[in-house]
This record gives sequence, C-alpha cells and structure tokens, in this order.
Amino acid sequence: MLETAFFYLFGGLAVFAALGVILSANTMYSAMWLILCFFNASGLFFLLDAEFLGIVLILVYVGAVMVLFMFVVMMLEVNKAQKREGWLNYLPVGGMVALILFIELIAASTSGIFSTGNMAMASHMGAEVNNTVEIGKVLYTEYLLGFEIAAIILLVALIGAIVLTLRERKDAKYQNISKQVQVRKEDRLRKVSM
Amino acid sequence: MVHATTEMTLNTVELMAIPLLPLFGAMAAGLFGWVLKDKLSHWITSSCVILSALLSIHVFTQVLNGAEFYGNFWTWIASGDLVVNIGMMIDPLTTIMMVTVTVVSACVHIYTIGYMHGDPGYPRFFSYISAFTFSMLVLVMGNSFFTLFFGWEAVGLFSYLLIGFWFKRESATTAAMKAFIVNRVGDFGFAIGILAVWYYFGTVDYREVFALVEGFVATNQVMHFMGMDVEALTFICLALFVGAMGKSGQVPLHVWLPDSMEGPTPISALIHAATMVTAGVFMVARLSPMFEYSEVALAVVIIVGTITAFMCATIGLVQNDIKRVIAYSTCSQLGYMFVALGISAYPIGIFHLMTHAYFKALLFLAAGSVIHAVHHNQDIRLMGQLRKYMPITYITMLLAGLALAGIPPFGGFFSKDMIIEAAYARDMGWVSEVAYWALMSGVFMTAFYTFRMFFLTFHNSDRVPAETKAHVHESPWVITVPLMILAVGAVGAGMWGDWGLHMTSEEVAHGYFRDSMMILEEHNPLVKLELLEEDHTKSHFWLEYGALILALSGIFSAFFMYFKESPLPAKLAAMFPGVYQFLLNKWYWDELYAVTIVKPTRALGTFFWQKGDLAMIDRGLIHGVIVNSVKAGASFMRNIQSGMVYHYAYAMVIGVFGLLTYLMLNA
Amino acid sequence: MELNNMLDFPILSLAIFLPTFGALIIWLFIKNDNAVRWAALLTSVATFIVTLPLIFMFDTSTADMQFEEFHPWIEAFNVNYHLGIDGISMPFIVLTGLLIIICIASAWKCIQTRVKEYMLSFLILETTLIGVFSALDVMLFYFFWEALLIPMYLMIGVWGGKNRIYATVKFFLYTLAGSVLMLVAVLAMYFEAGHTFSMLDLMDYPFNFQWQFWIFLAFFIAFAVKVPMWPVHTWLPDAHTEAPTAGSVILAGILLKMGAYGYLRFSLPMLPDASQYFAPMMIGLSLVAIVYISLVAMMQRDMKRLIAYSSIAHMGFVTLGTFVFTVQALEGAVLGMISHGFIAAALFLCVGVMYDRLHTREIGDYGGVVNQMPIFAAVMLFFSMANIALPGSSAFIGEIMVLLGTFAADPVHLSVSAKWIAIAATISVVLSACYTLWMYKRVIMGDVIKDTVRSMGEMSKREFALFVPLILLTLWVGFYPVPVLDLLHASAAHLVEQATTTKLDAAAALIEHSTALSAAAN
Amino acid sequence: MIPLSNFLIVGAILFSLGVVGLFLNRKNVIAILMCIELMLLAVNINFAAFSHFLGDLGGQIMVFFVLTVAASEVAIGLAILVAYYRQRRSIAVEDINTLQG
Repeated sequence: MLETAFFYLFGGLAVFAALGVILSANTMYSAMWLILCFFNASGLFFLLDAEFLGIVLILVYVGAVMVLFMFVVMMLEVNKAQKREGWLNYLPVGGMVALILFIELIAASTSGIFSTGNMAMASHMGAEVNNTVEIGKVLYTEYLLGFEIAAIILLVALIGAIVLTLRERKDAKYQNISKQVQVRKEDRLRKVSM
Repeated sequence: MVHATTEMTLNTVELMAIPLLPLFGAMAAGLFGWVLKDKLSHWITSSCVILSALLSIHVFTQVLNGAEFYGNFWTWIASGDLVVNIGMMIDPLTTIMMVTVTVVSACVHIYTIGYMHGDPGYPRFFSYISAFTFSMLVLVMGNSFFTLFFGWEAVGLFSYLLIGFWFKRESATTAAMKAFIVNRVGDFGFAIGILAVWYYFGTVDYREVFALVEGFVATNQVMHFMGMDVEALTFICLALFVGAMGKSGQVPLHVWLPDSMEGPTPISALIHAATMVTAGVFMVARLSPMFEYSEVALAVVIIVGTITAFMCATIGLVQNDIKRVIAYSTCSQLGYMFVALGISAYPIGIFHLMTHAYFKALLFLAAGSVIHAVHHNQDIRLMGQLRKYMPITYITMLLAGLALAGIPPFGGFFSKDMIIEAAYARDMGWVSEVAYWALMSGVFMTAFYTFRMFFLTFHNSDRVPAETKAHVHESPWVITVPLMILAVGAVGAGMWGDWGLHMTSEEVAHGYFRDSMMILEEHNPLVKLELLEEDHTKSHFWLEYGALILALSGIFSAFFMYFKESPLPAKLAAMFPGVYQFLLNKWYWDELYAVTIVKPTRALGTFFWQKGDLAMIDRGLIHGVIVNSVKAGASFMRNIQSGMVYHYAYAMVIGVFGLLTYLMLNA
Repeated sequence: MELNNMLDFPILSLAIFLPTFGALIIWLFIKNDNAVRWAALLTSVATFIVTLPLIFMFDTSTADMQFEEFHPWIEAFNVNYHLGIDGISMPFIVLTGLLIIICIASAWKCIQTRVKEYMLSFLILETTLIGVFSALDVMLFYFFWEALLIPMYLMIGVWGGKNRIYATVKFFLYTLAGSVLMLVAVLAMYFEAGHTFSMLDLMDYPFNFQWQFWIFLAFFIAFAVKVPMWPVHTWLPDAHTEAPTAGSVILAGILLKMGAYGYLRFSLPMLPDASQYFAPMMIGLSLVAIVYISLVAMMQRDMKRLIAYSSIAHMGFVTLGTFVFTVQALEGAVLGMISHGFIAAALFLCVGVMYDRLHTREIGDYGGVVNQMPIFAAVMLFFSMANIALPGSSAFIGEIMVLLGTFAADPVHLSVSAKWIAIAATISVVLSACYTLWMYKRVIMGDVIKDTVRSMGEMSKREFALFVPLILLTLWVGFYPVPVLDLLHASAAHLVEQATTTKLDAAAALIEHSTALSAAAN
Repeated sequence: MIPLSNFLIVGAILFSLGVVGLFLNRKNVIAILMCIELMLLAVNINFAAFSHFLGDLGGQIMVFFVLTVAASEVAIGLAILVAYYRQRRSIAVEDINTLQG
C-alpha cells in the first residue's frame, strides 16, 4: 500500500515537474524543474528494484548533466523574450501529434498485453540481492563489448567537447614549455664582435 | 524479260524507242546543256522528237493494219499480292494519242527554236519539253494504272517547271505552284481510285481489271460514304475522274489552266492545249470498260463537262489577254470532250481531242507568233491590223479559228458537231438535255470569242504602241513552218478522222478504234442518232444544221462588233455591268477559293502551329503542366530542407508517430 | 545462310566497334584538324564497307535472324551480348553507314571549332546506332539506345545554333522520359517472362492481356517520343533548327527511325494483342501527324523547322503502315523510312548549303537563289519533288504501298472502315505539295532582291558530291525497288504474322498449366 | 503491487510531454535538449519497468547505455552551442540553418 502511495507520489511529481519543464518561461526554471523530474524518476527506479540506476541517475544527471545545463544557460544569457514567440503556429500540429501519440501509447500500455495476468508478476528481490553486483556481473560479461563502446563514446564526447569549446586567442601570449625546455645557450646569448 | 502477247508483231525496240528518244534528248540537253550550248541542244532534242514522231506514225500504220501490242518490261513493285509491272499496251487509242503527242511536240520543238531564241534558259527549255514528251508518252502507252499515274505526275512536274520557266517572274512561279497544287488535288482522287482498284480487283493492270469489271458489277459491292452507300465501281470511277478533272481543267479544278499561260507560249500549245490537259479525256476513254458500268459516274462526267464547257466559254467572251482567251477556250472544249465521254461517245471524244490538239496548238502557236512579234505583249486591246505584217500567221490563225468554231470542212466541225448531235440522241433525261443546250450555246460563244480575238488582233483599228510597231514583222521560218504543218492538221484532221479512219462509225468495233474502247449497246448514242435520223416523220433540220447556224451567227456577231472599231462592245458592257464584271473576273473562282480554301487552310495551319503546338503543347503542357509541377515539386522539396534542426526533429517525431500508428493498426 | 555459317566472321561486331576504334585512334594520336577529318572519313568509309556484306550475303528467303553473334555478358542477370539482323533492321545499318559518311563530309568546312570532338561524337554515334539496330538482347538494345543520347546531346549542345541549350535540354529530357518508361517495360517483361532479355524469347513468350496492355503503353510513349508522334513531337523542330547540318541529317535520317523500329521490334511481335487493341489510337495519331503536322509545316518561316515538320508528317505514314498489319503497308513503312533517310537527309543538307552561305534559316531571307546557284536549285528541286512523293522517287513507293496496304486492311478494333483512313491519309498528296512547293518557291524561285542572296556562290564539288549518292539511291529505289522489297519481304511477312497471331490463347494455356502444376503439387 | 501498465503510463505521459515541449519551445535550443532528456527519461522508465517485470537485467543495462549516450549527447550538444554562440553571438534556432546550403 505504501508502495502504491510512493508510486503515485513519484509519478505525479515527475509528471508535474515535466509540465514545469516545458511550460516555464525561463530556461533556468526549466532546468530546475527537470532536476525535480529526475529525482522523482530515480524514486520510480527504486520502486523497480533498480537501486544502482536510481543512484546513477541522480549522480550523473543531477550532479553533472544538469549542472552543465545551468552553467551553459547562465553563460549564454538566453533571451527570455523570444522564447515562446510563434509557438501557436506549431501547437496544432505538435499538440495533435503528441495527443495521438499519447493516446496510442496509453492504449498500448493498457491494451491488456502488459496486464497483470499476462506478465510474470515479479515480486521484489530479497535484501540479500545486491543490484549493483548483479549489474556488474552482467555488464562485465555479457555486455562487455557494449560497455567498452560506451566508454569510448564517452571518451570521444569528452575530447569532442573540449575540442569544440577550446579557443586559442590570437591576441594572448602562451608559454611553449617544450621550447623552453629545449632552449640552448646559443639561442639565448649572442656574442657580438665589436 | 519481255512477256509480250502480240497479235501481230510490233517491234518492241521501236516501241521502246518512242518514249526513250525524247528522254535521251531531255537528259542530254538537261545534264549537258552547258557543254552542248544552244545549237546542239536543240538539234539533239528536236531530232529525237521528230524521230519519235516518225516512229509513232510507223507504228500507227501498223496498228491501222490490225497490229497490237501488250507486254510487260519489268516489275516495278512486288510485295505479296501487290505486283506492279511496267509495260506497254499499244492499241488504236494509244496510237492516235502517240501520233498526236509526238507530232504536236515535234512542231513545238521546231517552233521553240525560233520563239525562245536568245533566252538564257534555252537548253533547259528543250530539256523540259522533251522530258515532257517522254512523260506524256509513258502516260498514254502504259498498260497499268501505275504507269498512267507515273506519266500523270511526271507531266505535272514538267508542266510545273515549264509554267515557272521564267522563274524571275513572281506571277509565273505562283502560277506554276498553283497548277501543281490544284493538279495534286485531282491526284488525290486519282490515288484513291488506284487504291480502290487494287483493293477490289487485286491488280492494277488494265487488261486484267477490264476483264474483271463485268463480274465485279454483278457482285454489287458497295462502299459506305457518310451514311450513303455508293457502288464500289462508281466510287472508283468518280475518284479517278477527280484526277481527270484536275489534269483537264474541269470545274471546279480549272483555275490553274488560265494562270498557266504565264509559261512561254510553245508550252501553252504543247501542254495546255494539245496533250497534257487531254490526259483526263484519254483516261476516261481508256477506262471506258469501267465507266460504262456506272451510270452515276457517266452522269457526273456529263455534268462537269457541261458546266465547264458553258462557264469557260462565257468567261472567254470578255477576256483581253490573247492567251487567256484561248486558254478558256481550251477548258471549254475539254468540257465538250467530257460530255462526249459521258454520253458514251468515247470515239467522238477522242476524235475531238485529236482535232482539237491540232487546231488549238496551232491557235496557240499563232498567238505566240503574234506575241513574239509585238514583244511579248499579250493584251489584244493593244493589237490590231496585224494581218498586214504577218500574213502567214494571219492565215493559219484564221484556219484554226474556223476549225475551232466548227465551220465545215475544218477539223472542229466534224468532231464537235458529232458531240452535240450525240448528246441530243443519247437519252439520259435532264442531264443530256441540259448538256445539249449548254453545248449549243457554247457553240455560239466559241465562234464569237474566237473571232472577237481574231478580229481584234488582225483587223479593227491599229492600236499597237508606237515603239513596238517599228519591229513588228512576220516570224522566221522555224516559227511559220510548224504553223503550216499544224494548219494542215487543223484543216484535215476532221475529214481524215471521219472519212479516213471512220472514227464516227456507229459501232466502235467497225471504226478505227476497234475494241480499244467499250460501249454498252444500250448506251451507244451513235446508234440512237442513226435511228433518230432514219425516222423521217420529224424534221431534223435543227439537229443537223443548228450548231452550224449558231457558229455562223457567232462569227457574224463578232464581225459586227469587232471587225471595225465600233462602240457596240463598250455599250454592251455598260448595259450589263454586273454580268460583264462577273465574267471578266472569271466568275470569281479565284476569290472564292481564296476565301473558302486558301485563307482557312492558312489560318488553320497557323492555328495548329501557334495554338496547338506552341501554346497548347509547348507552353501549356510542357512548360505549363509538366515543368511547373516539377518546379513546384522541387521547391516543395527544397523548402522541406529548411536547415532548421527542430524541423528535422519534428520529422523524426512524426516518423515515430507514423511507425507507431502503423504497428498499432497492424497489431 | 550457309555462307554466313561458313564465314562465321563477326561482321556486326566489327561494324559496331570499328568507329569507336577509329575514334580512339583519333583521340589519342591525331592532333591536326585536317588529319582528323580525313581519319574520321576513312573510318566511316571503312565501316560502310564493312556493312556492305550484310546486303550481299543476306539470305532473303528467311525471316530468321542472320549474322548472329552470342556471348554472355552479365550472367547474373542473363544479359547477353547478342547481335543479329533481319530484313527490317539490316537496311538501317547500311543506311547509317552511308549517312555518317555524308555527315562527316558535310562538316568538312562548316565545323572549324573543336573538330576532333565533333568527329569523335559522330563516330561514337555510329557505334551506338549500329548497335541499336543489331542488338537482339533487350538490355544491350537499351544500352545503345541510351548511349546514343550522349553524342547527340553534345552535337546539338556544342555546335548548335543560338538557342541550342534550350533545344538540347528539351531533346534530352523528352527522350529520357520515354526511355525511363521503356526501362520499366523491359524490366516488367524480364520478370514476367522468366528472367530473359532475349528479344527472340520475348517474342515467343505469351504475355497475357494485362501485361501487354501496360507494357505496350510504356513502349508507346518511349517510341512515340522518338518517332516523334503528336503530341510529343515538339522537341524535334527545336532540335532540328538548332542542330548543326550534319546533326539534323543524322537526326532525320536515322534517329527518327529508331522509334518506328522499336514498334516493329517490340510492340508488334511481343505484344500483338495490345498492338491490335491500340491500333485505332496509333492510326488516329498517325493521321493527326499527316494532316495536322502538314498544316503546321505549311506555315513555318524557318526552313529547317519546315522540313522537320515535314519529317514528322512522313513518319506519320510510317506509323500508319506499321499499325494496319498488312504486308504491303509494313513494307511500305520500312521502305518509307529508308527513303525518308535519303530525302530528309538531303533536304537538310540543302538547307545546310544555304546556311553556310548566309547564316540564316529564315525563308524570308532568301528568294531567287536559283539565279545564283542553278545546280543547287536543280538538286533541291529534285529532293523537293521526292519529298512530295512523286512517282519515280523512293518516297512514292513507300507511301503508295502504305496507302494500298491501309486501304486493304481489316483492323479488328476499328469502327471506321480502313478505306476512309487510307483516303484521309491520301490528303498528304495535296498538303505535302503545298508546303514543299511553297517553300521552294519562296526560297529558290523569283528574282534576286536581297544583296545577301546576290553574294551566294554555286555549290562546290564537295557539296555536290554529297548529294550524288542520295540522288542515285532515291532514283534507284524509286524505279527499281524490287531488290529492297525482296530484302524486306520475308521479315515483313513474318512480322505481320506475329502481329496478327494472338498470344492470349497461349497465355491462358500457360496459366492453366501452372495452376494444374500447383494443384498437383498440393 | 503496482502493475506494469502504471509505469508505462507514466512513461507515456513524460514522453508526450517531451514531444509537446519540442513544439512549444522550438526557439530555444537548450529547452529542446531538455525536452529530449525528458523523452529519454520516459524511455528509461519503461526499460526499467520491463526489466523488473520480466526479471531480466538486460533492461537496466540498456538504461545504463542510454544514460551514457544521453550524457555524451548533452556534452557535445552544449559544446556545439557554446562554439556556435561564439561565432554568431546568438543561439536563436532561426539562425541555425546553414544546413540548408
């Protein structure tokens, strides 16, 4: 019973926060709402016995990604005024598509294929099962290749982000350490015959 | 190669030589005229044609003794059932045509030496007239519809070239083109006739077709034409007759003939009087075994002939161009011939063709002599009293005029009188009756216009412009000798044909023509005429002498009005200005055609081009519909590629949505 | 036949690739313009000589393919290098050989820029043309058919007149649009007939009516563009006016025939029932071509345009002869094409001769040319008269045979009697005279009024020599067409038989057979 | 017990909101990125739910990968945004259309 209450709490808050994300006029507020949304989603993950993912979601998203978002938002001074301009033009199409998509998704979800009777009803794992360990076992065996690729993707993203944002200013002077180290005395001192 | 079936041997080589000699002359003068120069050109061509004429006369004498020839020389076209051979069919009808053509042609060749003297296109002219002679001989000597058509088109071509001989003159080139195109309208019918002949008879050979006609009539085949059923044979005959109308200048395809007078006079004599224009008459006579079985076709022939005979005579009354008067006279006389054919008096038609060839060629050549003398002025209002300067021309022209008017014992009397009497005797209801009266009135008019022209030229007052008068003189012998030769023909052809060759004999088979023409017993007008004349209960005075009386009164009317200068003609013209203008403008045929055919055709052509091709297809369909839709499609596709990332994001979302919907619906 | 087998020499391949080989040599080794001209002429003459044995060793008694060559090409798709000719294709190969010589010789003086490229395009064009007429594999045919566009495109686009780009693009797009449909049709046949591109197999395969119907339509559009038939004909006048003289010659002389050849090779034998079904439409369009186009031709002010329209009108006779299914009409159609190859080519050469002197094609800019160029005037008169189809010219034989065949035809699907079609077509007798003579009168006859015309000089010996073979051939075919008809006859008769034998019974039997088989399997 | 469909419905709602957000905030690239995050989150919830109800850890591994990719995407996306802003002094979506060529 308590679990159900938590589900509605987390689910309801997640939906409410999502609404906030899309409706806020200020991007910064949107970001804050998104953080709330992630918190609640991670709560849902906990309800689904996915503790590790719940933690990761908070750590990675709230701790890193959203900070990055807010950092960029503040740095770029996104113009609030032009944000919503002309949104009505797209609402009919967008709203329609979203609505029908929503109806379809709901219809699919409730069509009975996923109803209690049809699915194996999973009870919660006992306290002795460590989710993190289980994931680790699978991840480093069965999904090793995928894991490595994910690692490389992250690396590429890391380097890519640096390359994209790195700016060498032409008007600034930089130290060239390798040159400094390699310098010889002949380069420093020149004898001039008088 | 030669598959001849000769009853009595005619020398094949000789027969071949008759058309080929002029061809040789034509090629020599045409291709090598620049080497041969004037003199050799005319020597070669003239001697070839004279030789050809002599050979024709030789063949004629043999044919007179009963010789005939029928044979094929080579296969022209062969494809399945279609076999077209080139061959000859020599019988009395052919021979009389051959003689007429080659003799007149020989005279014209000699005459041309004088007439065209000094013309820059001298060898070319000889080449043309020789080639024309060749074509005409092919036309008459051939033994199938295809050789007929070949000759038919070839004479048309050389007629075109000769009318347009003086190519610098706008009027001459226009007239040449007009002649060719109007003839082509006739050929349209002719070609259809040939198609139908092949379709219904399976052959285009005269003999084979003629042998099948009677059986064919019995099968009673019909063609559906715009809801009407036409007997197939009638259809064939009418189609072929359209061709004859074109070539022989019959209404309504006569308009080219007067205009063709733009050509040099010798060719007016050769082509537009004696030979080519009579090709239509020859054709109908040649095809008598077909026409005989179609009452409708015969009636049409009579009607067309009658209208032409009458109408062209009326036009001839008021024309002022000496050659045009003769040209309309030719049209009119051709009408007489067609009436003769239509009433089944084929021999008489051909008889008139022959006499007409001589006196009309003479008339033209004499007119040419006059024109030559007065420096190519053709207006008879600017002539007069020329008899003093050119006696030979005067006399020969008088003879020709008398022959044309039908005064005994000159040529025209025998043939024309017979036509009129036969038309009276042939009992075809209103058709033959109208024809009879029209021809009778034509006799009067013929005599009148002939002598009007004659008196205005040679008598009346002297109206020759002073600057030319100094040079007026009798023509040289090369011109006068042919005139005299033809004068003999003009005077004697009638007597010779009637009494010597028995062309007017009641039964064709008994006369000169033997079985070369066919007349059904119930049609034969000469037999009916004989019966009529044997009936002594009625007076035949009018029948026998009516035409002569009219001819004489025509001459006398002309005499009163034109022999001396008199105010009478002008008064008469003033009295009936409408009629006068109507006739002077040739019944407004040219104007009628300009309005009803030429203009609409051009307008239609322009319409199809501008509105159909350019506006509808090019601008409408291609540049309008297709190009614009491609452009619209392209710009639509281009606009989709906005470059806005969120548009692509939308596209992805919509794609997801579409995919999901598809899966849902198919679940 | 024995002679063929005995020699067993790939004449057709040689004829196809000799020009390309020559082109290669010229491209690689010859620099000097004059040397290029001579080398190209030599190559084309050699090719023509190679094609001559096709006439002399041709077996007229059979409708089978002769001089066959067969090599696998793309085995995965059963595409083969399969050549062979019958009486219908053979004349076109020889005609191509002849006309290319004339084209190359006619460009001797008037092409001064990019001479080498010009000659190369002509030689390559010759390869593709001979290839088209000798291919017996549909893919090979398609390959040559499309390849041919390239040299033609270059020829009009590079050496053409003022408005050449428009004309080139129009020409190219029209033809390409048709070709795409042809490709679709070819593929459809390939899959339906069990993966074969062999024309001979496709002729035997019993397509049912549905297939025939759609494939015919696709082929119809592809070939109608090429013929060209109303209403897809408007590219032709533009292409002709802008093309250089030799381009027009080859366009009128050979390229137009490819469309009609397509009907003869594909539509009639492969799709006889659809051909019968669509015959009224084809006949109707042919009549439109004859009457409508003739009227349009009459009003043209540009000589090349006029002759181009006249070509369309004459091709109307060809399509008419093709779709009335009688031997005479079919032979007349093929003969008409051959003859049109001489006459239209010569008329375009005539215009080219005048164009080289005054650089205008407008009728109104001429007048009285005969005074300056009498020999030329005679030559042009000859071909004008031939264009009118005067007896004695080759055109007459073609036209009269088509008309005779049409008159005697018995079209199944036609509500009108064939006689009236023949009569309507005969109107051409009058109309062709109108437009041809009117042009002749305005251009050649009359007195010299314009000073520009006064400056025109008589034809050179080279120019005159171009016309001589055409004059002789026109006369020869006009007076003694029997040898040519003999060449055609067996093939034409066979083709008519193919076109009038329904495939539907066999198709029904095939379906029955396959259902029986599957029933048995079950 | 909470049935599977409840989780799926939450996922559906979040996904649809993400879609709506895309359309609503089309001028703002950062907002668009956030909406995409929202949609990815919805997907992740579904994965986790299925993983739980099917007793298969594969679903969670998938979430893990999705997180990885999403993080990379955000990093790169924002980096691009910064680089772009330096070039144009604007991140208005209307201006980002050089793809049009």
